[in-house]
Amino acid sequence: MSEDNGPLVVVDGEIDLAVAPSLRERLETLLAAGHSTLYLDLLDATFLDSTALGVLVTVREQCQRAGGALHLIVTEPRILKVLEITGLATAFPLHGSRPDLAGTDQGDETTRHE
Amino acid sequence: MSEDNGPLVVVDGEIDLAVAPSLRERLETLLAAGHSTLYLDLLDATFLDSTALGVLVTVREQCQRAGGALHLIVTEPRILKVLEITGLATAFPLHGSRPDLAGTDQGDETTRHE
Amino acid sequence: MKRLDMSDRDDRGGGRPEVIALSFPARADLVALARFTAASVGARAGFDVEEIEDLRLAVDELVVSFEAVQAGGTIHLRYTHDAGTVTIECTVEPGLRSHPSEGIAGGELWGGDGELSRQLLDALVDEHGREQRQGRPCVWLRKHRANASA
Amino acid sequence: MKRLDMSDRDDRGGGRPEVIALSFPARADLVALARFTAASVGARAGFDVEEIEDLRLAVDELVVSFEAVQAGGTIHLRYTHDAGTVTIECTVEPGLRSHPSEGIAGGELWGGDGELSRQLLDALVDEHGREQRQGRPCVWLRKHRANASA
Ligand SMILES: Nc1ncnc2c1ncn2[C@@H]1O[C@H](COP(=O)(O)OP(=O)(O)O)[C@@H](O)[C@H]1O
Ligand SMILES: Nc1ncnc2c1ncn2[C@@H]1O[C@H](COP(=O)(O)OP(=O)(O)O)[C@@H](O)[C@H]1O
Repeated sequence: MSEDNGPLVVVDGEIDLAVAPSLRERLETLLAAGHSTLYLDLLDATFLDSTALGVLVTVREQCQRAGGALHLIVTEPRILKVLEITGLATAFPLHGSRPDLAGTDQGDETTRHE
Repeated sequence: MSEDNGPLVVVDGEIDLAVAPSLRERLETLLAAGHSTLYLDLLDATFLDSTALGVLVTVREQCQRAGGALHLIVTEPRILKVLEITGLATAFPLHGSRPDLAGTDQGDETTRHE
Repeated sequence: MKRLDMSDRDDRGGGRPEVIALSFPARADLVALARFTAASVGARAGFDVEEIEDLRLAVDELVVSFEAVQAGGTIHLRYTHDAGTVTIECTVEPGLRSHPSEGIAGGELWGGDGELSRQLLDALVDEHGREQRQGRPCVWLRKHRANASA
Repeated sequence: MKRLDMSDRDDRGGGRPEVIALSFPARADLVALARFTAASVGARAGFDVEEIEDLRLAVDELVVSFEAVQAGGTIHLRYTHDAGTVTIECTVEPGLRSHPSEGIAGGELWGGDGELSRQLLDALVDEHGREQRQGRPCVWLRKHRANASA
């Protein structure tokens, strides 16, 4: 499997303590299925706290150990601010828009988290 | 002045105790300026409580005493429900969309309440 | 108008009722806190969207029923839910009326709205009432989920 | 880490500080209440939109800092604002852990987030700390409006 392609997970709204566990579960399910590179679409996320950030850091390490990466798609200034404050803005590959879905297996795996 | 035409007032969001006084002031300023018929656009209002309803009832009486009417432009089911519960759904001329602004003085008076 | 029966509250459904308490100065722009909290409690109690909207309006009506008298005071709200039933009690602690124009009171504006408020509460909740609680006025409501197990 | 100085609170600016109090069971889906209330208090204190967002995130960090230990307990928040300064104190009343899986705690999920939380609080507020208050842990923060008069 190419290291640049991987399934896309979409989350929206406020990513906090109530949502972080299911986000983690969702991402780890994809890791367990053999994916080492994951794309997380935060374009419609409005809030992200340290518990959500903790999930991203943990999953990022798992992706890297498997030879892949956790990509974040994010434009919301509040979320970018959280990444910058914690020194994590350079720890993830960041994208300003969704990658082209053609030619990857993202179409099947795309699921809305709500 | 025609009884069917009149200035349009637009309110949005939650019309509650915090907003009702300024709504009343706004409507009564137009009455004091000689208008007897007023249009209130509630299309972007999401909530209306008894304090706001009290304003509508009071202003409606003033309009009627001056020979005019208070028209409500409303489609939000929650606001229609409040009007129905209180028996006021038939007390106001109700409209599902804004009246045609051409040929009235509404253009000038239209002001967004926020 | 019924009296609030506290006796059967704690063991209905055999669970622990969840209690959320909120106090705030009686100011118009803080009433939204009461509504937001009602929505959260309604969601926890399994209310559907329409029932949550009913509860948001109903608690607003509880709080504004105190407006004229209690500017400068503190509003205390206690939200309980258990087995699909939400109970909300609202009491007021009188304060010094140092800034009457800033409080929840709107003077003559609010005269005569009690009847509208009562009609709304009658329609939106299953029970509501007003009573004295330790010398202070208390208004309360109770609403059951349509598909409540109790 | 500084200690919370209560002494100068009540007379700063010569006004009456406004106090808002909120208590809720330590459950993940109720943390939004703490954020909404922070936004209301920030608005009352004259914070701008960015400052309000900072405050919302900061109070979230206060509350989640109690997660692992206190599932089944009750979170108590006290919001005060006076002359453009907001103070938020968060204490926890331990509860019987009858439903550990339902509480705010997420077990090992949350391990190691304390450092992220501390970095965020350092950046978002002017002062924050953790201390014992009548035998219970208390975390607090204080944030001034950029154009505060105090
Ligand atoms: N936005 C969301 N998307 C997906 N799952 C969610 C979301 N919010 C909550 N959940 C899941 O719903 C379940 C219950 O959430 P929780 O906040 O713990 O409520 P409770 O305390 O009532 O159990 C949890 O397993 C959580 O992962
Ligand atoms: N949405 C709104 N649109 C216009 N005016 C508003 C709105 N909300 C509040 N106001 C006005 O702002 C003023 C202050 O509101 P209020 O809720 O009484 O706050 P405070 O208690 O701080 O004075 C009031 O005169 C009110 O009419």
